[in-house]
Order: sequence, then C-alpha cells, then structure tokens
Amino acid sequence: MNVSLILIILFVGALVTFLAGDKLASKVALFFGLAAAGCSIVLLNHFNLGENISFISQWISKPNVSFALKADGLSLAMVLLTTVLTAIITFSSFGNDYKNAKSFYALILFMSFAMVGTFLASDGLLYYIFWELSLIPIYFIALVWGNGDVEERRKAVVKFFIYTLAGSLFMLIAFVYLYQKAGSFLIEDLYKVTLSATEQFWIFLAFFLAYAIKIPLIPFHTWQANVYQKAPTVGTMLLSGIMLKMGLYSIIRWQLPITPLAASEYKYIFIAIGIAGVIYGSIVALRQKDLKKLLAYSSLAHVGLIAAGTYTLTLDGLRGAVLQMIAHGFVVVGLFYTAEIIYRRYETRVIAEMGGIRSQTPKFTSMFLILVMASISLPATFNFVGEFTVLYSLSQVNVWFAILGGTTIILGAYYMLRMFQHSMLGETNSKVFADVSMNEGITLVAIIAVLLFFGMYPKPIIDLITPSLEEILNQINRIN
Amino acid sequence: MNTNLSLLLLLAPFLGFLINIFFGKSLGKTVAGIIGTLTVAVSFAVSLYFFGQITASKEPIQIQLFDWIQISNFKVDFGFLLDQLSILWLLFVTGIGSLIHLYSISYMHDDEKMHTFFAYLNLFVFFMITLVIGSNLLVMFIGWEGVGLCSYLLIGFWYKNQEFNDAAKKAFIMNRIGDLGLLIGIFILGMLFNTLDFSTLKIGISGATDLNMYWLSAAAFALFIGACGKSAQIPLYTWLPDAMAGPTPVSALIHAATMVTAGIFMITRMNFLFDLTPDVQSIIAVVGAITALVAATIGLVQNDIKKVLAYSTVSQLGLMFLALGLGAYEVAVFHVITHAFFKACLFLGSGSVIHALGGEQDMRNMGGLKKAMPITFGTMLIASLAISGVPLFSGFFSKDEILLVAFHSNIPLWLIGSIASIMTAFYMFRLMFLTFFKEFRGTAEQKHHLHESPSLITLPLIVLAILATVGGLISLPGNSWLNEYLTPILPKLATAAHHLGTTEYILMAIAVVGGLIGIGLAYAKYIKQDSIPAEDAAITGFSKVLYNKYYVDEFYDAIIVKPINVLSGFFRDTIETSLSSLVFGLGKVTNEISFQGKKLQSGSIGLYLFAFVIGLCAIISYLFLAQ
Amino acid sequence: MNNILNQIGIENYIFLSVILFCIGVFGVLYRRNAIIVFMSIEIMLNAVSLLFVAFSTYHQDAEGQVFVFFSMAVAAAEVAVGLAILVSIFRNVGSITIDNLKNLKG
Amino acid sequence: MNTLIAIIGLGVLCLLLEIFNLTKAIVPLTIVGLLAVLGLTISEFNSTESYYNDMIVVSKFSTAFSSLFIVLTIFLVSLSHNFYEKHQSKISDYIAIKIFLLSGAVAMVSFGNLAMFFLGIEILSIALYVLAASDRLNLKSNEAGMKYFLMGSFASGIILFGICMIYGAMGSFNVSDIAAMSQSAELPIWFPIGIVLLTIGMLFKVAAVPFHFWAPDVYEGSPTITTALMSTLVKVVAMASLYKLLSVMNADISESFKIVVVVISMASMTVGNIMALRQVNVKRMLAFSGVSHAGFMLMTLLSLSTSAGSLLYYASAYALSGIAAFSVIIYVCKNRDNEDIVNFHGLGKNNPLLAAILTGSLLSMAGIPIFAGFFAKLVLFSDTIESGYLVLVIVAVVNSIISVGYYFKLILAMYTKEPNEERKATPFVIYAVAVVAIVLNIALGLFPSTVLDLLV
Repeated sequence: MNVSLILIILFVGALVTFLAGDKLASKVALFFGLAAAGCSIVLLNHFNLGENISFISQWISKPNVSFALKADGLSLAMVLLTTVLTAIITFSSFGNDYKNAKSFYALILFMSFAMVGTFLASDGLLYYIFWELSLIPIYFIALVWGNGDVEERRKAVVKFFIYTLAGSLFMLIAFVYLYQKAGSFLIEDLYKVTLSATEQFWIFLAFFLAYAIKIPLIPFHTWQANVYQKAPTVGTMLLSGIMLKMGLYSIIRWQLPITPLAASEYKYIFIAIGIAGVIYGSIVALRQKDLKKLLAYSSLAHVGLIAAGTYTLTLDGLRGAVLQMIAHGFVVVGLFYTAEIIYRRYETRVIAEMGGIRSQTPKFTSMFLILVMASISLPATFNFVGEFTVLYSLSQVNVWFAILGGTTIILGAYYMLRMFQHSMLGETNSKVFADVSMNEGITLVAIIAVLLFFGMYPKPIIDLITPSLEEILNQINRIN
Repeated sequence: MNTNLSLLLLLAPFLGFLINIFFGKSLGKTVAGIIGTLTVAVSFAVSLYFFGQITASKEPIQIQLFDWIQISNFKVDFGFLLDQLSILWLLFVTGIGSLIHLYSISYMHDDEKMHTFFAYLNLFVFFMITLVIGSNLLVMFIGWEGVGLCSYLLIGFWYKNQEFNDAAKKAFIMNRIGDLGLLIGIFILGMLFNTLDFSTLKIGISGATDLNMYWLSAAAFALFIGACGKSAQIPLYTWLPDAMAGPTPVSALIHAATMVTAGIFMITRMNFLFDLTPDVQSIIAVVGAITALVAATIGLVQNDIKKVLAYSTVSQLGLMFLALGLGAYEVAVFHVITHAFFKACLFLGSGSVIHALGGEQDMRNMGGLKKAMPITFGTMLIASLAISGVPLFSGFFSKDEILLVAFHSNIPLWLIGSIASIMTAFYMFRLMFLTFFKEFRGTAEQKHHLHESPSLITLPLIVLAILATVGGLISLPGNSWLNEYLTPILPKLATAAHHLGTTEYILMAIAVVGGLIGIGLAYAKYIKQDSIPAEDAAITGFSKVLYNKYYVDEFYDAIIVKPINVLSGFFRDTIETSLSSLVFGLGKVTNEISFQGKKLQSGSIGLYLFAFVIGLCAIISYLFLAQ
Repeated sequence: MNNILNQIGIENYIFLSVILFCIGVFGVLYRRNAIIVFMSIEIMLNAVSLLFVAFSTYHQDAEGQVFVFFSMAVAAAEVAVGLAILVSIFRNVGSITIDNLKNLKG
Repeated sequence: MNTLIAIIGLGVLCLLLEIFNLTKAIVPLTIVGLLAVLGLTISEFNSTESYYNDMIVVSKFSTAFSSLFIVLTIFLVSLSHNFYEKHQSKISDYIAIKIFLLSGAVAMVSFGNLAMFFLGIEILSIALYVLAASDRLNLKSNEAGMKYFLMGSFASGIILFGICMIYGAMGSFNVSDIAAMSQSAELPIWFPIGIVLLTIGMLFKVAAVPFHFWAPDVYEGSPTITTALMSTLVKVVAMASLYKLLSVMNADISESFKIVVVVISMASMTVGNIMALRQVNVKRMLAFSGVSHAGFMLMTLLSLSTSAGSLLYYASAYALSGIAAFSVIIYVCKNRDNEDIVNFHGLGKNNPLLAAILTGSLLSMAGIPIFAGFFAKLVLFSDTIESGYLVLVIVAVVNSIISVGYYFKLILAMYTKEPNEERKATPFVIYAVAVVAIVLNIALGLFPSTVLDLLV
C-alpha cells in the first residue's frame, strides 16, 4: 500500500471517465475523485501509524531518473487538499452541462493526477514532468470550455501557457545543471550537492522564475486575472485552489533547501516582493467590476503573503504558509463557486448588475458571507490560523513587514465587503434568484465546515506538517 | 464543574443563535424573541454563580480546553480565565444584554426578520463573552473580531438601505484598522515573552528584570490603537455615530453598553503592561481627554436624538480613557459600569420615543412628550441626571472620581474633563427639553398615535433607571467595594490610600456646580426662550462646523479613501495594462521579426545559392584564414 | 608522368581545379538559364574529377581514378533527372530561366 | 550488408510486380518485405562486421539507424497507398523509388568507405529529386524539384570536393585508414578543409542555417507524402551520416570548429522558430520547425563520443512525431490545392481522434513531457551542459518557448475555430499509421532507456 495508488486511481479514473461517455462522465469522475480522496485519507492513516508509504523504482538509467514518490506530512497534506478539492470541484460542476463532457471530466481528473504527482514526486525530473503535465489539461479546459469572446480567450490562455512554460523551462535547466553535479535527480542527492554562492544564486533565480509565474507573484501575474475570468469556473477553481499551491509548495520543497545560501542571502528582497504583491493585489482588487477578476486579485494578494511567509525561512513562516495554502485553497474555491452560482442565475459576473439578492435567498447569502469573512481571515476561521502564523513570522523578521503585510486585514475587508454589499445587499433585485439547489448547498456547506472546523481545531494538520517542515528547515539551515 | 458551567455560559447564547438562525422563521417572532432572551438570561445566571464563587474564594478560575494555534516557541491554547475583572464584565454584559433582549421582543415586533435580529444579538453576546473570558490575547481576539462582525451585521440590519450598509462597512473597516494594531501588539508581546496568556504575561512582565522598554512601549501603543478602534477614540471614532443606523436596541447594547467598552476592558486587562509604559499612558490620557471634549462639542448641536447620544457615548468613553491614561483603571471600570446603566437607559428611552413617533429621530419634530409617555420621560430624566453628574446619581460618583484623579495628576486634563462634563449636562438636557417639554411639533398624524410604549419596553427602562440611580453605591468615595473587589487585578489599589480631603470636596462642588450650570444653560435656552434648533440650511458659523462634525469624515475621505481608490484605478488601468502589454510586446516583436524575415525568403534560387556560398566562405575563412 | 607532376607540383593542380570549381560556382550563381547552370555544375564536378586524378597520381593509387568514374556516372544520372524536371517545367511554363521559379516563397 | 541487398531486391521486386500487373499487391507486399528486412536488421544488431574490403561496415550504430529508417519507410509506404489513389498505374515507380531511397539511406550510415558514402548520398538525392517533382503537372511541384535539384547538386559538388581533399590528404577513401592517419602528427591543411567542406555539404542536407533556404520552398512545393519523407527520413539520415562521418573519421574537432557548430545550431534554432511563427502553410511551418530541430540535433556534434544514443533518441522522437503529424496533414489536405491552416479549422469537432494525434505530435515537437520529444531535448541539454555549453542550452530553451507559439497556433485552429465544412470518413490506413506512430512516440517517452542505452 503506497502513495502510487492515488496516482493510479486518478489516472485510471481519467481513462474510464473518457470511455464512460458524456452521460455518465460526471458521475464516474466524481466517483473516482471520491475514491482518490478516500484513498489519500486511508494512506494518511497508514502514515500516522508510522508505515512507510513511499514508493521508488529506477526509471531511466541514463540520465539517472527514478520514479520516486516520497510521502511526508507536507506532501500528504497537499495531496489531501488536491484530492478533496477535486472531488468537491467535480461535484460543484453538476449544475451545468458541458458539451463533450467526457473529455472535460477526464481532463479534470488527469489534471488532479498531475498535481498529485507534483506534490509527491521526490525526483527532480519526475517532479518537473508532473509539473508540466498539469499545464496541458488546464490549457484545454480554459480554451475549449471557457467563456467570453473566443479571440480574447485564446490570447489570454496562450499567454498563460507560454508564460508558465517559459518559467518552468528555466527550472529545467537548473535541474539539469544540478544533475550534472549530483549524478541523480533524487531530492536527497540534490540536497547534498554543494554549490558556490553564485551557482546558488542563479539556480535560485531559475526556480524563482518558474514559481513566481505559477503562483503568481508580482510582476509576473499579468496572465492571472484574464485567465481566471475567461476559464470556466471549474478551471478557475482548479487553478486558484490547487495549481498555484504547486508553486508555493515547490518553494518550500525544492527551492529553499537546494539553495539555502541564496535564500538566506536575498530573503528580504523576496519577502518584500511578496508583501508588495499583498498591497498591490488588494489595491487593484478595490476597483474591479468583474466578480471573478476581483477574486483573482484578492488571491494574488493572499498568495503574496504566503510567499512572503515561506521566504522568512522560519518554522512559523513555513507552517503558516502551508496552513494558509490549504485554507486559501478551500475558501477561494468556495468564493469562485458562489460567483458561479450567481452566474447560473443572472448570467453576469459584473458586480454592478447584481445586488438585492439577500432578501431573495438568505441561505445563500449567509454562506457567501461566511466565505467572505473566512477570506478576510476572521478569527475562528481556518484562514486566520494561517494568516496569523504567517504575519507572526514576518513580525519576527521585521515588524514593518508584519505591518505592511497586515494591511491585507484592512484592505481585504474593504474590497470584500464592498463586493458583498453591492452584489448581495440593497433593494430587492427585480430578477428572481432561485435559492441554492441541493448540490450547491452541499458543496458550500462542505467547504464551510472544513474552514470552521480547522479554524477552531487546526491541531491535526499542524501535527501532520510540522515534522516534515522541521526536516526541511534543517536542510535550509545546513552550512555548505 | 466549572468547565461545564463556563461552557454553558459561553454556548447558551450560541445555541440561541443556532436555533434562531435555522428555525427562527418557523418558530414565530415571539418564540424566537423568548429563546433569544432566555439563553442570555441563562448566561447571566451562570455569571451570577461565578460571581458568588469569586467573591467567596478570591481565586481566579483557569480553564484550558484544547491546543489551538502552534507557534514555534509557544503554543496558544483555547481556554478561559474567569477572574474578578472578567466576571464583572460578564455580569453587566449578560445582565444588560438580557434586558435589551427583552426590550427588543416588543421593539422589533413589526420587523419581519425579527428572528434574524435575535440570532445576531445572541451571536453578539456569545462573542462578547468570548472576548471577556478568553484566557489569552488570541482567544480574546476571536471575540474582539466577532463582536465587530456582529456589529457589522446589526448596523446593516436593514440591508436594503445602502447607506446603512455603508455605515456598517465603515464600522467594520475602522475596527479592522484598530485590530491590525492589536495584532501587532500581540506579535511584539509574543516575541518578547513567548506567551500570549494573560496570567503568564503578567508574571513575565512584572517579574522581568531587564525589559526592552522600546519594544514594550511599542506593544502598549499598538494595543492602545486596537482599543481606539473598538472604543471609538480619536482618530478612529467616526464610525460610532454612523453606527446609529442600526436598530436602537443595537445601539444601546453594542454601541453604548458593551462592545465599545472592550477597549477599556483590554487595557485594564493589560494594566501590568501599561503601568510600565508611562509615555503611552500619557498619550492615552491626552487622546481620551481630547476625544471627550471634541465629541461633547459636536454633541451640542446635533438634532438627531440618537446622534446626540452617540456623541455623548464617545465623549464618555473619552473620559474613561482619560482615567485609564492616568492609571486609575478601577475608576474607568466604575464609569464603564455606571455609563452602561444610564446610557443603555437613555438609548432604550430614545428608542421608545422613536417607536412612539413611528421612526422619527429629529428632535426638531418632537417635544411635549412628557404627558404622552410619562415612564419613558421619567426614566430618561433619571438617566440624564445621572450622566450630568447630579449628586447621588451613579454618574456623579464615577465621573467625579475621574475628574479627581485628573486634578491630582494634571490640571489641564482636569479642566478639559470638567468642560466636557459641563457640555454633557447641557446637551443632555437640551435633548430632554426638546423632546419632552413644550408642545408637540410633529405631524398631527403622529400626534394622534402618541402613546406610552408597552410594558415590555418600559420594564427594562425602569430597571435600568433604578440601576442608574443606585449604581454609584458599588464604589462610594471613602470605602469602595469595587476597589477591594478589583484588588487582585490591580494590586496597587491595596496601597492606594483613598482619603477624602477638603480639595476633594471642593472639586466635587465644582463638578456639581458645573453640571448644574450646564443644565441651567439648556433650561434658559430651550425653555425660557424656547428656541428651536434651526433648519440644516440655516445653520451658520462655528455651529455649522460643529453640526458637520468638524468635517472629519470629509477629511478622511479626502486624504485616505479617495487616494486609495484613485490609486486603484491607476493600477488597474495603467500598470496592469502596461505590464501585460509588455509581455504581449515580446510576442509582437518576435512576430514582427518573423514578418521581416519572410521577405528574405524571396524564392529566388540565386539568392539561396548566394547565401550558401557566403556561409561557406565565412566558415572557411573563419577556420583557416583567421588562424 | 610521375616526374611531370613533380616538376609542376601538386599545388598547381589544386589551384587549377579550385579555379575551375570557382568558375563553376560563379556560373551557377550568375547565369539564369537552367541549361547553363547545369553546365556550370558539371564544370564544378569535372574540376573535382581533375583533382582526383591528380591526387591519385600523386599518391600512386588507383582508387582516385576509380572514384572519378563513380562521380561521372552519378553526374550523368543527376543531369538526366535534372533535364527531365526541366522538360516538365518547360511544358508548364514555356521557359527555362530559373527566375520564373519564384512562386514558392515567404 | 544483407539489409542493403534485401532492400534493393525489394525495390526490384516492386518494379517486377508491375510488369505482372499486380499493382494492387505492391503496397502490402512491400510492407511485408520491409518488415522482414527490419527483422533481419535487428537480428544482426550485435554483429559488427565489414564487407567487401570495408566498403560496408555494419555496426550497432548503422543497424540501429537502419532499423529506424526502415520503420519510417514502412509508415511512408503505407501512407502512399492512400496518397497515390489517383495514379494507381505509377504506384510501383513511387514505391520502388522510395525503396531505393531507403537503400541509399542505409548505405549512408553503414559506409566504410567514402565512395560508398558518396554513392549513398547520391542515390538518396536523385531519388528525392524525382519524388519532389513527381507531381508533373503541378507547377509548384516542378519548381520544388528544380530548386532542390539545383541546390542539391551544388551541394553534392561541395561534398565531392571535400572528399577529394580528404583523399588528397590521406591517399585513401577508407574511413578506418583515414581515422588512423588523422592521429598522426602534421596533417596537410587539405584534410581539415575537406572535413569542413564535407560537413557543409551535409549541413545543407539537414537544412541548417544558412544552408536552409531550399527547405521551406521544397517542402511546400513537393507532394505532401514527399514532404513527409524529407522532413522525417531524409533529415534523420543526413544528420546520422554527418554524425557518423565526423565520429568515424575521428577528425578530432578543433575548438574553433566547435564554435562554428555552436553558432550554426543557435542560428538554425532561432531562425527556424522565428520564421515559422508567421507561416500560414502548415508544410512550410513544419519545414521551418525542421530547421530548428536540425539546430537541436547539431548539439550532439559537441559531444561526439558520447551522444550517439541521444541522437538516435532525438531522431526517432522527432521522426515519429513528424510521421504522425504528416499523416494527419495528408488526411486533412487531401483534394485541397494548399495546406493552409484554414483547412484545419474545427478538426477537433470533426475528427477528435486525428486532432488529438496532431496535438500530441506537436506537443512532442514542442518538448512537453511524457512525449518522447521532451526526453530528447532533456538528454541533449544534459549532454551539452556536460560538455560545457550552458549558453547554447539557454538559447535552446528560449527557442523551445518561441516554438510553442506556432505549434499552438495550429492546435488553437483545430479546437477554437469553427469547421468550414464536413469531411468524409478517413481510410483506415491513415488512422493506423497515425495511431501507431504517436503510440510509439509516447512509448519512447515512457521508456526512454530502451533507445537511449542502445548505443552505449
């Protein structure tokens, strides 16, 4: 019993879904999504019992690449996030019917497969391959099933693809270079490599480019808002909920431990970049007319804070970052789903064309409000746990970082509440707004339940991730 | 036992919230109201129990539930601390809370979303209790932000009116500014002492030998900013008057009696920290005094009955901060309590008036209600006397103590305080006279409906009025029960000799006279010459400035809100587009090169062969001739 | 034979054939009549053949001369194909100047 | 050796079959025969022998590449059945020519003597001239043939001159002797000149900048099947034989020559990719992409001793994806007067399978993981960095980013544009070829070692 099982389930799931035909596709996909989630929970259980659930076998002799999946707390946490969210996202899409559904759902599962692989791979090249693979499905999902004018969409999506590919190819060079030094792509061997300061700097930069574009950090974020807006909501959820976490995860797993000198040397710069992203994203979000774009910029702000947390190179920073990743993953999926729910009824994403919904659908409004409050990290929601830890770590580096990063508390409240006010409150809207359906309700409640539960009792996750983070921290602090 | 009880104390209102939010509609308004009230009453009962326990055994009760947040070098656990201070707060929060719930049953009865209202009120009480009994700064912070959320919900309770929503949003955001300060303070304290637990912090701070004063003051100042946000002090006070958009019971409960006192609570909690940072204390004192004065001046000319009360609240809070700044925490607490009584009473009374007049809030359209609603009038009169510091009413004692302390430490502050209280007396009685005396100025239709409010409304008024009268007894000059009670929290009270000398009596006299002068002025202006405040347009001169609240809102709007929005627009329209066009630009350039390159591929064999030969010669010459 | 080569020296043969080769190259570059281009190419090949022979004598080794036969045969085959193409072009276009062949470009 | 004989025999058989007018049977029989040859070749894999006093030397290298060529030819022959429906009468010629071309190709990688090499390259070229111009009545085809012929024979002249120089220097055509002598102390200047001329001639064949100008025009003009042949088989052959020439004569390449190679490879990548960006004709676009791929393959010349496996892998990956792509193009552009992207609009709706295959092959060319193209690039980068040309690798990476631009232009056309008209059902053969090719490609991607470790 090892983690490769999850990959198998998802991959087979993708195939079966494709063969199942348009009628059944969604159900089959959901089944496999749940299966994967269940499997990862079982594996988590095994892991906690101290079993070894990693998997490794030689793949290519020259260059020396092995199919190595290492499952530690961090990876498992991310895998759990991925699989659970995949199930939720699949379920959330039940409301609307897609043409050529079989390919659509197959792509979703395949993407989840690739992302899980990225989180598990402990061999540089394998990791890179999964990293690239995850790009293709989202490209097609956004391209074929996206919304808005085709030309616009094409521009946005192609830009996204080329942009991200550009970044990751430099990461590939870095990996090949490291391989020349280490004679293997295995992460342990890569950790062992001793690099001069300049080498570290360039490798660090190569990694950073890849991750900064993926996450995205300013000023590499220009693809984000458009793609989020143009992609179908499912795609947006996958992107914002899971995919951008790949970048953040990779910072912790690959970039920092491999190039610790550079990391500690230039950390202030990169913290500053992250925090600049917080402020910039929040301010841009203030005046967005399009709901999805506003959410996109808000997520730009949040990930900026998370990235800043990772670059503090402190345990708190890393832990807070991971917690915030998971929390943000859930909340942003929830928020984009609310956008979708509104769109299903009003066929608009322009905030100005909404409003006065609350009196028609109190249930939906309350759930929306909870999500909004979670996203501005009200205490007792999961996001607060993460954000507090991150801000704390920042304050330990320099109080001003905490103060500047903390502006997200204020600005976030500003634009989110403004958005909430103009989309939900006000005089009753003339257009009828059907209250949430069963499926929608279940989806939202599931997300909210997670947010509130871990908001009050994050201990399980903290205990899960902390040991592996400490390990990584030791790698970062090693003298070479 | 204690654990379960404390959980009951905490969760009873939450239960009420759940019931009302989920089943309230089907239960019907009255039932929903009763559930809401009962749950709070239960908490009140439990608080009484704890009160008895604590007075018997002076031991604070510590309760640890579970680990919450893990920080590298310390962990924050979810627990309660029930000591004298928190229990005192519990008593009047839940007590007044249940009264106001009772009041609301009747007051909100015509609102179709009454069950939601009660759900929110219960939620508020729940968070307020969390704030009060939290055993460390973070648990307190849960309540701290939670009450902010509830105040947001309740201010914007009539959400169809976007202005109300704006007010709600404003309140939330201004609180958030304070909250950031609070968080920063928490961070610094965590960094300095590796704990956020009150009791451990107390030991850590008072026990420590070499304290980094710089960071300590920074922490204290940051916490103070947090307090400013919650307790509506300069510069973060402007949200409170706007918050009057909410239903009157909300104003009474949240924006007069309980939530706004959270700042005072927190500072008193952290007194051991503030005692070590005199510079911050002086800042607090000055800010408090100025707030008291400024708010009072604005209060002088307001015509909206609730606005007057709102500004009076701000100014009273200012006085409390003055006391805090002077290190007289017990006095501040004392005034918090008395103020809770009479201000709640005033708000509820004004609510009853508004209720009777069918939503009319402008005092220019009131008057002569004395006969129509005697109980409301009587209770409000008592409360006004109390707040104006007329002897033997509760307000007299508490306010007098503040001024006394001020006088002993700093004459100018004392002066400001006294002027503020004179003004208080004036505008309170201006309110009374305009509302209840002379003849009615409203429409005939309103006049026809004039009636005393039902007993559910008057009952809480009476209770509060009684409390407002006798509330002073808990801390009489000379032998103060309150001070003894608080000694475990505020150790230096044990030593502080509380003697009454001639100066004290003189000061009292001055205060009393001041109060009476204020009342007299009001009487002269509004009864003798029975002048009615002018229409908005007609207001001129300095009173216009006052009437427009010194244009502070406009000022903030101009220097903060507008710039940020402009910046946002600039980023959105300029930076974003230019960034993305930069990326697209690269693509365009390569495309252009390609386009030019196509011309080279002219299709003529001659050219191709020529290129061939050139290349050949180039390579040969590079390899063999160059060497 | 042998001593003739010695008298003249192999370099001169090389220069000669290089010159011939270049003539061919320039012919290919500057003439526009396909037939003449063919002939220029033939000149190039023949220049090389000449050099082959020279070298084979120089090395006292027959292989070179054998190779010349190869190259001649190949050249012949090439030209045959080339002429065939040229004929079909002439049928379609009615001229054999290679400047007409500019439809494929860009 | 047996391979060569068998192939020529097969060619002759094709011609005979027509005499007994069994034209129907030609394609199947050829395929069967080629499969047999393939088996024969593979069976010889480990036997290194030389025949006819070193005219032909069969080595692992030669057999490996020969098998690749044969496989490619099988694909091309099976495609030609459908392609030449109209001219069933001449089919034997077409097939036979292809087979002879294959024999030339095999000769080019298994020569032990420059004469053999020269013959091989000439057989290949002449056959190719014919195929390029084979669409007699189509002016484009004529022009393509003419251009290719003129420049090709010009290049042959250069090659011949190079051979001559080498002969002059060494007094022998036998590569092993040459190799032996090239070690000796002072060499006449003619030897390196000869090597350089030879290399330039081959660079023309692989269409490397600045000797690439013929490629787009010829690719566009020739019949699609011929284009497929050029861009897959011929390019691979040329590259392989260039590699073999340089390695087998162990002309230890001087640093300055390496610089030349680096420059040319950079130039080929960049020019090829940038020029491809604005092409509307798919064949032309693939021609330019072929130029850039030639640039990639040239990187192997920088680490001659080690990178044979990498070259084989890259060649197979590239050729297989090329076959897949071209089979789709043949299907799409049948009965069309041009091969513009317009014809591909809405293929994703009309024929999802073929669209997916084309997408796959393009992704492979772009070097997206799990397709063989990715590992091909990876090993190239790895070798090149090992031999210390980091800059070249960075240029290569930048280029593969540019290349995505035009590969995706085609993909976008297939999936986001509306189809202009319905297409009739496709013949089984095209499906078969396309599927097999792409599957092989992916298989290579999943198990790279199978090929990579072949030549160590």
